[in-house]
Parts: sequence; structure tokens; C-alpha cells
Amino acid sequence: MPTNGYDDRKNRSNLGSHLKQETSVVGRPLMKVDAMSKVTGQAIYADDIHLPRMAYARLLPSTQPHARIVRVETSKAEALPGVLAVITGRDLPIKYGILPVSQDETALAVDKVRFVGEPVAAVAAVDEETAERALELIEVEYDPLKPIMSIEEALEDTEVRIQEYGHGGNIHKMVSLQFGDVEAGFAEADYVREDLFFYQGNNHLAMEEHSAVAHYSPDGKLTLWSATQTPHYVHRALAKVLELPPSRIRVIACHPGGGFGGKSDPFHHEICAAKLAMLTGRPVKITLTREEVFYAHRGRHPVLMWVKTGVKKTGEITAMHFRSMLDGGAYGSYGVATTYYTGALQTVTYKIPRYKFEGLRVFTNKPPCGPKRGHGTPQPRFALEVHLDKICEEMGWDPAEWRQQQACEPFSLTANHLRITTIGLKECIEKVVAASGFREKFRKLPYGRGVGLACSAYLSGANLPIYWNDMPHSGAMVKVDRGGGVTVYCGSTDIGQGSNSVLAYVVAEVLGVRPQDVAVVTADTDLTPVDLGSYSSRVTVMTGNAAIEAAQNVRELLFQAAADELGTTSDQLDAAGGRIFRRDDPGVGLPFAKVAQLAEARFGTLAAVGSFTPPKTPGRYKGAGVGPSPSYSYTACVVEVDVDPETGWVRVPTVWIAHDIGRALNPILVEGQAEGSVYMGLGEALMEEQVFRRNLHKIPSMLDYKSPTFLETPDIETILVETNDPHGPFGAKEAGQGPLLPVPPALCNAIYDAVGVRIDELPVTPDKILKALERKAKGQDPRVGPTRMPHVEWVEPIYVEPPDLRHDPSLMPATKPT
Amino acid sequence: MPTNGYDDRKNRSNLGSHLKQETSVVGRPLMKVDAMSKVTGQAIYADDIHLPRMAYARLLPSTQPHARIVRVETSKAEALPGVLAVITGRDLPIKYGILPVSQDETALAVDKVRFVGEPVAAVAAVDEETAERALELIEVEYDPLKPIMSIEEALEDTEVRIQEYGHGGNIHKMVSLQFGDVEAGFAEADYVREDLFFYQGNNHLAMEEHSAVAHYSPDGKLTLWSATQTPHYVHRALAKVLELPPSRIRVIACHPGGGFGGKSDPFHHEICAAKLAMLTGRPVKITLTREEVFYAHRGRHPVLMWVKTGVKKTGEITAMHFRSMLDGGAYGSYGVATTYYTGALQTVTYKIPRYKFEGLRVFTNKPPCGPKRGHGTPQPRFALEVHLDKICEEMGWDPAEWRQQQACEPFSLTANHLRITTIGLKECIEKVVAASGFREKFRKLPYGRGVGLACSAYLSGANLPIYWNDMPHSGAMVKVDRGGGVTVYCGSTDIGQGSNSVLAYVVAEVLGVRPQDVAVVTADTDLTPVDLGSYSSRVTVMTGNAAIEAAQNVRELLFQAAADELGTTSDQLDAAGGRIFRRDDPGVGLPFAKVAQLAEARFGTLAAVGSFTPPKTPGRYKGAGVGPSPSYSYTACVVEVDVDPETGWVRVPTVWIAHDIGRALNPILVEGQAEGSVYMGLGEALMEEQVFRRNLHKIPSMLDYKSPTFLETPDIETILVETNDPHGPFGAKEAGQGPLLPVPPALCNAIYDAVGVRIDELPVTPDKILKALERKAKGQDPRVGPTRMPHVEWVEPIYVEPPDLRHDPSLMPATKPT
Amino acid sequence: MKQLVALRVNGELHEVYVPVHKTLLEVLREDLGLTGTKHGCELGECGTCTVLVDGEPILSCLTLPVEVQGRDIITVEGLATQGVPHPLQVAFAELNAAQCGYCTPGMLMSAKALLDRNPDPAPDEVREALAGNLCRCTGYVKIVDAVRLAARRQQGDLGAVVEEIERALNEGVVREPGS
Amino acid sequence: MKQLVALRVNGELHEVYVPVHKTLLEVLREDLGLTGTKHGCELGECGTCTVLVDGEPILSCLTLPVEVQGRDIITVEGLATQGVPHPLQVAFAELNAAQCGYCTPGMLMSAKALLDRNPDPAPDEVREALAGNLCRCTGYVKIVDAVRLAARRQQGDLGAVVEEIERALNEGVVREPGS
Repeated sequence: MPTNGYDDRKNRSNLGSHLKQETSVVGRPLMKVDAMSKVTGQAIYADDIHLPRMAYARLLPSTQPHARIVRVETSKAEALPGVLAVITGRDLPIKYGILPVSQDETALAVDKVRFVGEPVAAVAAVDEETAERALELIEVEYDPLKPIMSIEEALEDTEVRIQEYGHGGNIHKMVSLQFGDVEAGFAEADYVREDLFFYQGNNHLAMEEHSAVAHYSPDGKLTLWSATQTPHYVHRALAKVLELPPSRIRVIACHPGGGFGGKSDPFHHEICAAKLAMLTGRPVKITLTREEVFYAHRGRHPVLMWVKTGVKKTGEITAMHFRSMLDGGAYGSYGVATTYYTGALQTVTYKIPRYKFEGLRVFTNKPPCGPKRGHGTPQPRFALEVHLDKICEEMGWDPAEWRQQQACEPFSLTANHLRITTIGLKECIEKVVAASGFREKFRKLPYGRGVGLACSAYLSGANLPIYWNDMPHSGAMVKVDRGGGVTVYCGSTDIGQGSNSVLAYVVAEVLGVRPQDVAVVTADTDLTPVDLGSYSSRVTVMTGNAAIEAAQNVRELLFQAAADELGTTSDQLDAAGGRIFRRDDPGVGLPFAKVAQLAEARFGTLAAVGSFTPPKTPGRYKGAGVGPSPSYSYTACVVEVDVDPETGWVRVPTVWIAHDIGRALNPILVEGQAEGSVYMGLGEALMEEQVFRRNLHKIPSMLDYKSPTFLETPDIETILVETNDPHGPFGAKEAGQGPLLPVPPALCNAIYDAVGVRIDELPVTPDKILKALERKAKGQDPRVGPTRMPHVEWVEPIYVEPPDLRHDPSLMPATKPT
Repeated sequence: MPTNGYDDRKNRSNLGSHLKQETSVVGRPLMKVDAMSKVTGQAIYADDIHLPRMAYARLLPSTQPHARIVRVETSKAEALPGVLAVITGRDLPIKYGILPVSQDETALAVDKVRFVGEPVAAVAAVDEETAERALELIEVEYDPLKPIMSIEEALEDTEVRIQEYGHGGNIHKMVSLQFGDVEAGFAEADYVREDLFFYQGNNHLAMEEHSAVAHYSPDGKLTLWSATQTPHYVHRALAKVLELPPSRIRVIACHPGGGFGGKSDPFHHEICAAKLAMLTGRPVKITLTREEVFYAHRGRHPVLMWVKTGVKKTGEITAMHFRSMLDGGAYGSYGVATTYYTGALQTVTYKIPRYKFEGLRVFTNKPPCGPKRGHGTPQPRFALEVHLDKICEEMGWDPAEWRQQQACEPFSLTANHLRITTIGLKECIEKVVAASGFREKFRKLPYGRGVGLACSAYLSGANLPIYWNDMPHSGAMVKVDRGGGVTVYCGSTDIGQGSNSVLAYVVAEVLGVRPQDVAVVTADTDLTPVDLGSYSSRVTVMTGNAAIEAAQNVRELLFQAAADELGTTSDQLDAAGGRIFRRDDPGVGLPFAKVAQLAEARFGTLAAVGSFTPPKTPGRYKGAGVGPSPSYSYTACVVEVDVDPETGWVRVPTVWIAHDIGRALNPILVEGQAEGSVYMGLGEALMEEQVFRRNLHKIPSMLDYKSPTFLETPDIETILVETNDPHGPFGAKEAGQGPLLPVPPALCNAIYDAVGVRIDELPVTPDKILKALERKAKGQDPRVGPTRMPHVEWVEPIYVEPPDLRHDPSLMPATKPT
Repeated sequence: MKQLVALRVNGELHEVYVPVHKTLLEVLREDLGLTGTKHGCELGECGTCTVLVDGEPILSCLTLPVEVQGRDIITVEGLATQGVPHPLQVAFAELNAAQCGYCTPGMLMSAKALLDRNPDPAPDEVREALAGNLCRCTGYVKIVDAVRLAARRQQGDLGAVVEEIERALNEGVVREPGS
Repeated sequence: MKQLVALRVNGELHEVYVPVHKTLLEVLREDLGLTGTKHGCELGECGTCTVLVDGEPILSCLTLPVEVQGRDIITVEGLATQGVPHPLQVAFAELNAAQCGYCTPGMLMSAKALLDRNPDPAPDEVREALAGNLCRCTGYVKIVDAVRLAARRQQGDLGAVVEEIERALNEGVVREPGS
């Protein structure tokens, strides 16, 4: 049970001189602003929307993994009473995709299907039942092509191509980057080790199935309500595919019932709903079935990895070489970014002076993979932390101590030119080791029990947008009403992490009102300035900073008006508790609403804007766009396991996790992110897998896709470490993704501690444990995992000279955002 | 059939140098931005809102016109299955009212009822039927008091008081103002005339019955959707009565299905719905029945008037003395303002060098009167224009020519210190006389047919707010999206006049985009800056100016960004057709969206605010707050009648109306306002009356309340005169109310022309015509109308020296709003 | 007491179980969610609740659903076909014949019944046919114009209607119906 | 084929005429507008559609309305009484036991059934009782805490609940359930 001593957090004054000395909102474990709506069933999710005359649509899935479409015959479906419209690929031929470099999707398959479940046609009807019956009346004639179902097959078969673009054959993207003379590094190492790992793909399994409702108003405006994390990108995609001016499209993200990255692409069903609404003149709803969610996918990429590291006896890493091969499924999605991400963040935890990364992504005839919590980094982090554990084991180093020694310096650059600001990694390791009793347990527990440690880093938002441009990543407006109410408008999407509450908190803190006084308007492309979306753990940092700037701009006006009334100057004022008052004499002040009235009389309508654009990225090479962030969060994790050598069953009684959050704007929300990450990390590590059998998804249902219940989920002890990041809103960094990363490797390291076997392939199912124990018993290498990487002609790497890795005070930001 | 030559209006360059030389949006007869929603049944009115678990509420009406409440017993109603809550006056004891000086209403009667139909209790139940059955179970014991049902009774009976406050007895308010030595004026006149008039009260009869839906969210926020013209004032009243912080209340005005002033007060049902929603935790809807609408009322005040004017043989008016007595009904409502309004605008049409006004308002046991289209000015305008017609007749003057000669000067002050800017009255008279063939018809048509002329002036918004403060009357925000979409946020309420479209037009004009590119967000206290409401014909002028300012502030940023890109300076640029381009070389330019992207990259989130505060009022006396306006609209009207001397039946074949609109932002919308005003003026003049019999409303239903249908409504020819007012947005003035004013007097003047009788009391029902004809036949004064004013001790007038009335160029505004 | 009623509204069959005394207006608005049809007086005096039953305008506030079972009910929501508005709708929008818009659905239904039996009505025929529909905003002028404009256009190409809307929104070209 | 079904939901009787194969979940959401109950899988595997029938948690996506006629159905909308939320609701809100909130209604119903039969469950008893309800956001930790906090509070004064909400919104005082 966490005992965070919330009462002590209420007013804190030890967090850096550029922040308010005392906060009255930030740092408190407040109820979320929409919490009561959610617990009373009043929060509106997309499928809860019911509009008058709403029609229902369904999608016809491809039955073929890979085939040319010879003919789609819809006339029987069209003739069915109650059917309002039927569309096929020909009606929506324009290609789209989340990344500008991979505009390879169509809303409905045009000439070819590329995976079982890919939508081929869509029907709108007066009810769902009629729409489903209509689907059965659509005849599709396929000319089958050879299916390609694995990384190996994709690399082998260069004749049968799934897509017509990319690196060649079925390689979608190949990357090769080298920072410094890696071979020299290996040469000067005392020990060089190579390992192979595989991380299976898995689905987000958000509880809510994707859903969208479209309405084309007779006044010529399309509105789409959708369970999306990225309304801005959906807005763009709709404009492109439907050939409508963006000004005529409004996208509203409803509360998504879970996202985890799975609702970050523009989706078939969103575009089809919009098109059908335009054709029928009626609102159209599409809600995917759970089976269709597995086809929509965009989940974790299966990744095959090879890593080679050289170390000196004294502990320093001399060089690292990392290779990854991603199974991308049939379309691009975020895959190019994912590929880079599998190589980008190795360098931001421990000092790696020379680094080489080679990565590729292949197309296969499976649902497209995309971004899932951690986006391309849990896989290499798994590989890296197990690999390093093996090195520590080999070298006889204490894995906690070694990690602390090798941790990156604050305000330093990495070999691949990523700028680290604050880093609480050492403190995280120290605290998690202490809390878990790691030193007392490691290599000391009875057979079958063990502990494992792993660490990780994650970005607090990507410094570069998906579409390269110089515009802010997040914009906010703050309006103050003469009655004392405040409204904050921001394009961000609260996917459950509490970003709407964060907006209320930071605005309330700056203006000295209560969060309840702040109306939060988000995720509506008509009403709110653009925010790029809820991905890459960017929201708190970026929207928080944008909202703070907007609130400060309004506060400026309020303070000027109050200063005159109170006979002082703006800089002598402070705001808290619904009052604006003299800092030197807090009894002298005015109610917030009164100041609002004075200020409105003087300045007119009280509203202001704020924006956040991440700092410029130091890296100047191709590929330098993936990895940079305003700040990195750090996590250390200890997992304790109880392995039954008879059954191979792994029970996890407790996980300890320490997370460098920069600053917890609301500790109970941060804990929730850490706990959810630990849970999801364990799910991926122990049971979750999206796998295929005879070209088909291995039964795409929740019954067969195993995920942890209450009974499989351990006690989780969360420790928050605060480093007060200068780029963060009130010092905050991310929490939503980073804490997932160390969980799978810590688990595997704990299994090794418990029973002495290495499972280098996730998930760690009982059969793999048993197989490894069997090998161990036979005196063979007590390991289960991949044994080779397919041969590939890697392209010549781009060579980049690494910078000096040491702490450099000049990297500290001169101007503080807060 | 109007032939406005719309095609010629598309591009105009003759409208004053401070405006854009050519407009691309303003001036065109565009479809309203929400027109298609309205014609497809998709526009949402309050009663169309259906929320899950919504409960229905009904109000228990008083059966007594005037009584003490001895006991209200609700227990039987509470026990009825399906009843969720029952409230009485004790649950909502805090008083409210639209004007700060008359906070005399409670949501439910507390100790006393003051008119039949006044709500005494409210019930929320699972359906309307159950709520109604519950009403029948509530027992109310009354102790009857003497009802006071007329002005005469109210003035006579000072013992029985309806309200405990006011001037004394049943006089709510008494006003006496004198501008110059009126007696000296009469002394120097060649002819002095006195007349008495009565204008009966009537109801707005909006097609939509009042409706409100309240929801109290579990997160502690109250939302009220209501058919209201004044969401800002409803917001204030709810905060006061419910004792909630304004920040926790959101008021959203739905499309009102007709307002005409009748939805401008905070109403019982709105507060009851909110309270019941808070008590039950469920959304609550109240929709009034038509009968209840007649009780909610706030319609035209019945006014008894006396006017005395002196003129010289040469035509000049030497002095005028005007008295009015208003029958206010049981509560204050806007009545104090109405009282002032009956005396304020006499001076802004013709030069009146000395002027005295005495007015009073009484309380009676009838539903409260309030503001109806023209708000207190149609009654005196009726009196004045008939009175002047009689003077012209007496003096042998041509009524058109005389009015042209005596018309006020542009940029002048009136005796009561009202500042006239532009005045198109002479041109209006000229055009309406020409179009109607007035000179060929007046006194020349056969017996039974006649024409009559009258003129009027009305304000384009009141210069002073209801709650005195220095804050803007209207605020707007404009946001520009990087996709090229524009959003304008403004608190104003489109009551059908097209104010949402006006916002889109002016913003589109300033930014050079199309109205469809502008999303209009209005009438939502959370989302929009305050606008005071749709009353006093203020919206186009005030929100138009605020929105222009906001758009110009954004355009500034856009032009700066575009100028750099185009190698020029901001002042060389123009915007139209979705492009920003060099004025000297229009081919050199950039698409709007591209400029938005450049500007957002440079300046951050693109949004700006604008505000409008009316100019300072020159008058410095108590009472000077009622009457001043940024500008006055002018109207001249000719009515032709066909009077059947046998039946007294009056048929109106045609009405010609010329209106000085300043500038028609959209001529087809302005015409609509003029046509609707003519229709409503004729309804009041010929048939509409809210009258009482034996203390009861004379059957409050549409069956008995006669109003004109298609068959009674004449051809209406509208002529727009443009004077390009410097205070108006693109030169515009009001159109929604002014054109009603001259219609009743023009009708009465036409009847005199037709059959030689004077009906000095509205409505002109056939029986009154017959009675007058009978008197004429008997050689008596051929007139029907009041014969005496009740005796009243008028208070000593406030004396104010009148300014010089002549045209004064120094009154022209130095800074142009547009 | 409740009863099962089967109503064919805008071509779709709806089966609802409603109190026997519930009016067609209430059932349309509350049970079928077709709130386009408005209510204004409860007593059949204002015409806002007009819908078509077998092509004839009726007052839905005075009609019990059971009376119109099996008959063809058209509401304002059924005027457009496949998202293309009826020429009457376009003309009303274009000529500002809908101000507050509340009487509009009823007005349109009466007008449709008129045009269906008289494709080119004179102004007085329009006034006569719509006399049961009150409007407080427009003074009726633009409504008469709009009905006549729609009558003229109805002869033409329905597909052109969408273009008309676009033009009216952006150019404001209004054709004079009287010419 | 349709049938008439009479359902008592949250104490109110609803009579609906629905296809015979329409699930209770669909009827609640689509016909009664009670969208608080969610669907997550169509196959009874996720627990999001849990409602109470005569106090027992059942999966509404696997239940036909006809099976539960005349029985007492409680959905998340019926947890609060007269606008005062159930202690479980407050505790869930306060302890951030609802992140995306989608599983929350079902979770609350299972938790209520638990507390109704076991007013002071141990953590493992909570886990056991809720094991049929999946949550992907929270890692379950705060849900267990919230159920136990509510259990402790349920003994106390219901009226204090509103104050708790106010406090949790503005002060963030969280009581440790474990102590």
C-alpha cells in the first residue's frame, strides 16, 4: 500500500526558485475534474452518442490475407430494405496514413487486400442488424496472392510484394546510424557480449471498442465524434480523403475508453462513417466489434533484436551496437517512427560513448502494427536491460550499483545528440532498491523465488511533430468571465490519464482559483487551438506549458488592474484561494471576480493565448527527429517472482517502481499511470500476444487474448522522485509510458534470479520456462530465445560524431518556461 | 415584390473611405449560416433536448389574482409514485429580477400571489403526466386580497398595495424630466394642441413556448439550456437565487423559436428546472404551455398617454410635453426602463427644442409587462405621429414635407442630450412617398380608402448596460486554425434575426474568407465572452464591432506573416476570396491557410479578442441612461387601407416602408426584419390585445388571442436607405425593432384619410371604427380614444438645459470603429 | 393504458408502445426522436405541428397515432432525399423565409402539400393554403416568395439543388421569383 | 420478431417493444438511453456490461430482457440516490480508481454486490469478487483501495458524501483505506 504522505505535499517550497514558492493546487492529490461524471456513468463515450435519425454502419472484412480484388458486387446489398448506402474502395480512393512518408492506406481496399479483416466495403442502414445482413449480400471475388506472415518470410520473398513502396522487397524502412567509432570501442573493451531477443506483438485491448459518429449538417459542415487520441490528425485525414476544406470539418474526440496508442491513427471506420453521413444525409455510427479491433490493431510491433556491448573492467561501456527487425503488418502506420524508436533511447539511461543502430521494418499480411504505450522502446529496453544484466552477472557487478555508476549526467548530451535535462535515475534506483529490499534478496532467495531490477528512460513528448513545421505543438486559450469563471480551451484529448484535470490544475494555480472554477474545453477542432494529440507522453508537458503561458498572459492583465486598485504594482501581487493579494501583506487583496471585472473594464474581453513549441533539437543528421524531447523521465523497477519449476507458472507478488516524474502535478494521478504501466508491462511480459495461425489471427477475442485480471496483478508500490525539470510545467515530466518499460526486463531478470534460466523472448509463457529448465537440466544453455537474425544487406550507416557526454551547465535552459 | 437589384450590390465602393473599398461578403444577400439546419428540422430548440434519465417538471399556477398564501401542502404530491421532487416558494426565497432596482420576483410565490397564473409550486416527475397529476394533489390555501386590475384602480387605491416598494401606493416608478423652458415654448407657439391616446398591451406570441432543461453534473456544475435571449442575465440570476458561484453555472441559449423581447427576463421555470435538477440529480425539463406563456408574459405595456405640442406657423416645434402612464402588471421586470423609454425617443426624429416628460408605471394584479419589440417606444410613437398628423391637418401642412423639414440634423444633439449620428429620415420619407404614390393618393382616394404616413427612430443598442459598470457590452474571440478554419466566439444569441450569420459575415469580410469557413460559437457562458443579450437592437452593432476588432487583431498577425513572405509590408495587403494578397498586385498572394501556418509558426496560437463598449453618453442627469445609443435608425412608413364603413373592417393591401439601416450587412436579412416588424405592428394596431375579464386573462390561448395570418398580412415593400454610420460595423445600424414603430400611427392616419375618423386607442377593432363613424354621423367628435388622464401628483421635474440642436461636425467620431 | 402502434414515418416502420392518449406529435418527438416537428399551442391553432399523412397536411397535436397506423407519414426530416434537400427547403433557406425557424417545418409541410396538388400556385393561392400556419417573424412575405421560387425550380433538376445552396451561401445570388 | 418487455430499472418501470434477440445491454443503452452501462466484447468476457439483477451481478450482454422481466435491475445510473452518489462512486472518484472510466460502471456494480454481502472485504476478497471485470488503465490497485475505502465509509453518514466530493475536488484529502 503506498503511503505517500499526501498531507505533507500540500504546500511545498523546496522546488526551485523559478516556481511559485507555495502552490495551492499543484502537487495535491485532487479528484479529477471529471471523476464524478465517470463514476456515475455520465461521461460520454463515442458509442454513447445517439442522434435523431442516426443510421448504423458495418464494414465488410476481407477473408483473404493477400489477394487481388477482382470484383465487388453490391447491388443485392443495396436492394435490401433498410439499407441506405453501400460504398467500396472506389468511393474513397485517396490514400492517407498518419505519417507523411507512408500514405499507404485507403478507407476501403481498392485493388488488393493485405490482411484478413481489412475492410472491403461499408454499409449504412437503419439499424445494425440490417447493415450486417447487407454485408452478407456483398459478393467479393478475390485472386489470392501468397501470404507473407513473418519477418523471415518477408525478407526471403522479394518477388511477392505487399506494398509497392519502401526500401525494396517487403522491407518498408531500413535505418543505419553510427555515432563514433564503434569498432574501436569494442576493441578497447575488456568484455564484449552479444545477445538476441524477441518481443512478441500484442494489442492495446482498450476496454472500449473503437467507435465514431459522423454527421454532415445540411449547412455543409461535417462533424465527427470519435474515440480518438488524435483529433487533429483525424481532421487532416478527413479533409484529404473526403476532399473537403478543413474549415468545413469538425472533429470532436469523445472520452476514449482507453487508448494506449491504439486510437492514434486515422481509421477506416472514421472515414467511412463520414462518407456515409455525407451520402445519406443522416448521422452514421460505426462501432467496431472486438474482432474488428484486433484487425484495426496498430499494436506493439513484434521485434527481433540483436545487441552487442563492450565494457571495461571498471564498468564503463565502450560501445554498443543494436539491431532491430520489426514486423510491421500490412501498412505503414507510425512504423517508420517506431523503427527509429527501437534505436533511439538506448543512450539516455547509461553513458554510451559510441553507438551504432541498424533497424528495419518489414511488411507482412497481418493487421498493421503501430504505437502502443512506449512506442518502439519497450522492446529494445527489454533487450538492453536483460543484456546488461547478463553482463553484470558475467562481470560480477551489482546490477543496481553498476547502473547507478553508469547513469547519464544531468544536462548532458548523448552520443546520438539527445539533450538530457534532469535525470533522477540514481535516486530512483536507490529508492526502489531500498523499498524492495533488493540487496537483501538478490541471489539470496530460495530456489523458485527471485528479484530482478531494470531501469528505463522515456520522452516527455517528441520534439518534432509528425508533419514537419515550425508551428506550436500545443496551443491554449484562457478566458476569464466577469463572474469569476475561467475557461481553458486546448486541443488535447484526455484518454483517462487526467490531462483535462492537469489543464484545470495549472490554470487554477496560475490564476489562484480552484480547479472547479475552470471549465475545460478540449479535443474539438472547432473550439480549441490545435494540440497534436495524446501520444508520445507529450500532453502534460506541452499543453501544461501552453496553458500556463495563456493563464500568465491573462494574469498579467488581472494583476495590472488589481495593482491599481490596491495601490501597488503587479510584481508585488500573488493569486491564491480565489483572491489576488499583496504578497507582502496577504490580507490586502480583492476577490478574483472583482479583479476580473476591473480588468475587463480596463482591457476589454479577458482572454489570452499560450503555445508550446519544444526546444530546438541539437542533432543535425537524418533520423535525428526521433528521440529528442524537452525532458526524459526515468524509472527503476524491481520485480519479485515466484516461479513454479513444475508448471513453469510465474506469479508476481510485488512490483516496486520508482519514477522520476520531474514534479507530480497530482501524485495520485501519477501513481495511477505508474500502476497501469506496471500492469500492462506484466501483461506483455507474461501472457499477451497477437499471434497468427494458418494466416489467421489466432481467434481474435478477449476469451483467447489473455490479459491480467485482478488475480494476476501484483501489489504495486510506487515511489515518486521529483527532479523539477526546467522544461516542465511546474517542473513536471511524463508518467504515462516510461514506467512500463523496465517491467518486462526486470521480470526476466527476476526469473533468472529465481530459477537460473534466461527467457529472451516475450511473453514468458510457462512452456518457455519449462523448456529452459529442461535445457538447464540437460546442461545445455539454460535459455529460450531467438538464435539468429536473418541475413540482411544493411545500408551504409550515416556517420555522426558524438558530442562530449559530460554534464554541461550550458545546456541548462536560460529562460524558464514557468 | 421588392426588387433590390442584389446583383448590383455585390461590390460597392461608394460607402465611405474608412471602410474597405470593396467588400466580398458584406452587402450580399447570402443564405444564413444556419438556414439549412432550420429548414431541415435540425436546428435544436430547448424543448428538442432530450437527455438520458431526464425528468419533467410542471408549475402550479395561482388561481387568485391577489392573495396571501396561508398554506401549501405538498405531502400528497410527494407521495405520488413517479414524483421525484416538489418545491415551493420556501425552497427558493431569494429575490431576483432583470433590473437591479426591481429585484422583486421569486421563482415561486413565497407569502403572496400577485396574479392568476403565478407559479406557487413545482413538481419534477418521471414524465409530464405524473407531474401534472401531482400538481392536482398540492393544496394551497389562499387569503384573498382586493385585486387591482387597471391603471385607474392602481392610482385610486393606495391602501391595498401589490408590492412593498416603489414610488408609493401602487406606483412603481414616477419620472419627471424637463429640458428647457417648455411653458415659454408653448407661449411663443402659434398653435398648441393636446391629445390623449391609449395603446393596449399585447403578447409577443412567439411560436415557441418557453422551455428550459437543467442538468446538475455530478462534478458540481449546473448547465441550463434555455430558450432565452439573455443567457448572461440568466447566468447572474441563477447564481444569485441558487447561491452557486457563477463559475459553476453554464447557461446555453438554444435557438429561441421567436423572442421579440419575451425571452429577455430570467424566468421562474428556468430557476425551478435548475433547482429540481440539483435536488434530483437528474436532468429536468420544463416547457411552458401556451397558457403559461401568457402568464409569463413580459409583453407590451398598456400605456395611457397625453401629449401637448406647440408649433409656429412656419412649421417649427416650439415645445412638447408628454405624459405616459404604464400598466406594469404585478412585477418590475424591465418596467423602470420601459417607463423612461416612453419618454426618451420623442426628440430624435424631429427638432424639438424644449421637451418635458412625465411618466409613471403602476403595479396591477396581472402578469408582468416587459420589453416587446420597440420596448416602450411604439406607444409614444403612435401617440406622437397621430398627434403630429392632426397638427399638420389643422395647419394645412403636407405631412411628408413637414416631417422632412423638421427632421433632426445629422451629428447633432437633442434637447434631452441624445447624440444623433447619421440620419436618413429625409431620404426615407422621400423614397417611401415616391414608392407609395403618397402625394397622388393622400386626401385624394375615394371614401373608404386612404393612405397614412408616419416616421420613427429607434436605437441601435442602449449605451448603458442593465448593471452599471464600465465593462464592454460585447466581447468576441476569433481563432484561426492552421487548416484555414476560423472560429468566432461571442455571447450573443441569434433569435432568428441572423446575428450568428452577421458574426460570420463580418469576420469573413475582415479575414477575406467565406462565411462558411467561420464556425460561429455563441450564447454559451462557458465558451463565449459575455454579450449582454439580444435586446435593444444592440446585437449587430455591438457584437459586429467586437468581432471586427477581434478579427482585425488576428488579421494584423496574418498580414505581418504574409508581408514577410511576399516581401512587402502589412499595410500593402488585402484579404479576400480565401487569399491574402498585395493590394497593388492582387495576383501576388498566398492562400489563407498558408498564411495562417506562417503566422502560427511565428506568433503561436492565433487568436485574439475584441470588445465593444458604446460611446460615452453626453447626458449627465438622472435618467440620462435610457435613450442614448451609438446610432439611431430611422423609418418612414406609408400604410394604405381599405375601410368598410358598414362593418368597420380594415383591410391593408400594401405597406411601404423605408428604413435607414446605416448599411445592410445582408439586405435580405434586413428586409426580413422590416417585413416582420410591419407585420407585428399591424397585428398590434388591428387585433392583438392581452386583456382581462373578471380578474382573469380573457382566455389565454392562440384561439382567442388573434394575430394576423397570411390572409391579413399585406404586401410589404421595403426600401433600404444606407447612411453608413461611423459607429456601425461596416456602417450598419439596427433593423429589428425600429420598422415596427411607424406602422400603427401610419395605419391610424390612413384610416382618417379613408373615412375621416380618429381612432386614438389601439387596437383599431371594427367596433371602434363603427363607433367613431356613428359619432361622426351624429356630428360629434369623430374619434374613439381615452378622454382623460387620471389625476396624479407629479413630482417636481429634474430640470436640464438643452444643448444647441444644430448639426455639429465636432460630434462626428474621431476614431472610426471599423 | 398503453398500446402498440405501428407507424410508417418517412418510409420507415416504427413500432412503439405508448400511452393511448399520447398525440402523434408527442410520439414523433419523444418516442421517435423526430424533433423537427414543433409544437406551439397544444390546441391545433398555430400549424407548427403540421405533418403529412398520405400527402395531406394534418395537425399532429390533434391526431392520435392509432388513427394514422399504416398510413404514410412524412415529417420535415423526410423532405430531403438521400441528403439532397427539397427545393422548398432550399428556397426557404435562400430567401430568408425561416427566421427563428420554429414555424418552418410545419410551413414546409403545408407548402409541400400545396405544390404536390398545384405545381405553380399564384401568391394568393399560397396564402390561402398556408393560412393555418402562423409565423411571427417574417411577415409571411418571404415565405410566399420561397414557395413560388421552389415551385419554379421543382420543374428543374433536383441535383442542381446542392449547387444552389453552395451559391446562396457564398455568392448570395437570389433569383427573383416574381419575374 | 419483436416482443413487449416490461423492465424495472432503477426503480422505474419501462415497457419496450424490442426484437426478441436484442440483449439487455442493447435495450438499456439504446431503448432506455441508459448509456452508463458499457459494452466491451460482446461475449461476456470483460465485465464492462455488468448490472445487478435482484442484487446479483450479471453480464447484460449475455442476458435477454425477457429473462429479467419483473426483476429488480440496477445500473450505474441507479447507484446514486436523489443526486447523492454511492460511497463506492465517491471513493472511486477520489482515489483515481477510474482512469478512462470505461470499465468503471461494471466494476462499481460488481463492487456493490460484494459490499452488499460482505460489508468489510479483505483485499483478496475484493480481487476475487471483481476478477471478472477487466480494467486496462489502473493496474487494479486503486480499485481495490477504493472498494475498501467505500466499505469503511458506508458505515457512516451518507449525507457526508457530498462534502467528501467537495473536499476531494478542492483539497485533495485522501484517507488511507489501509490504516
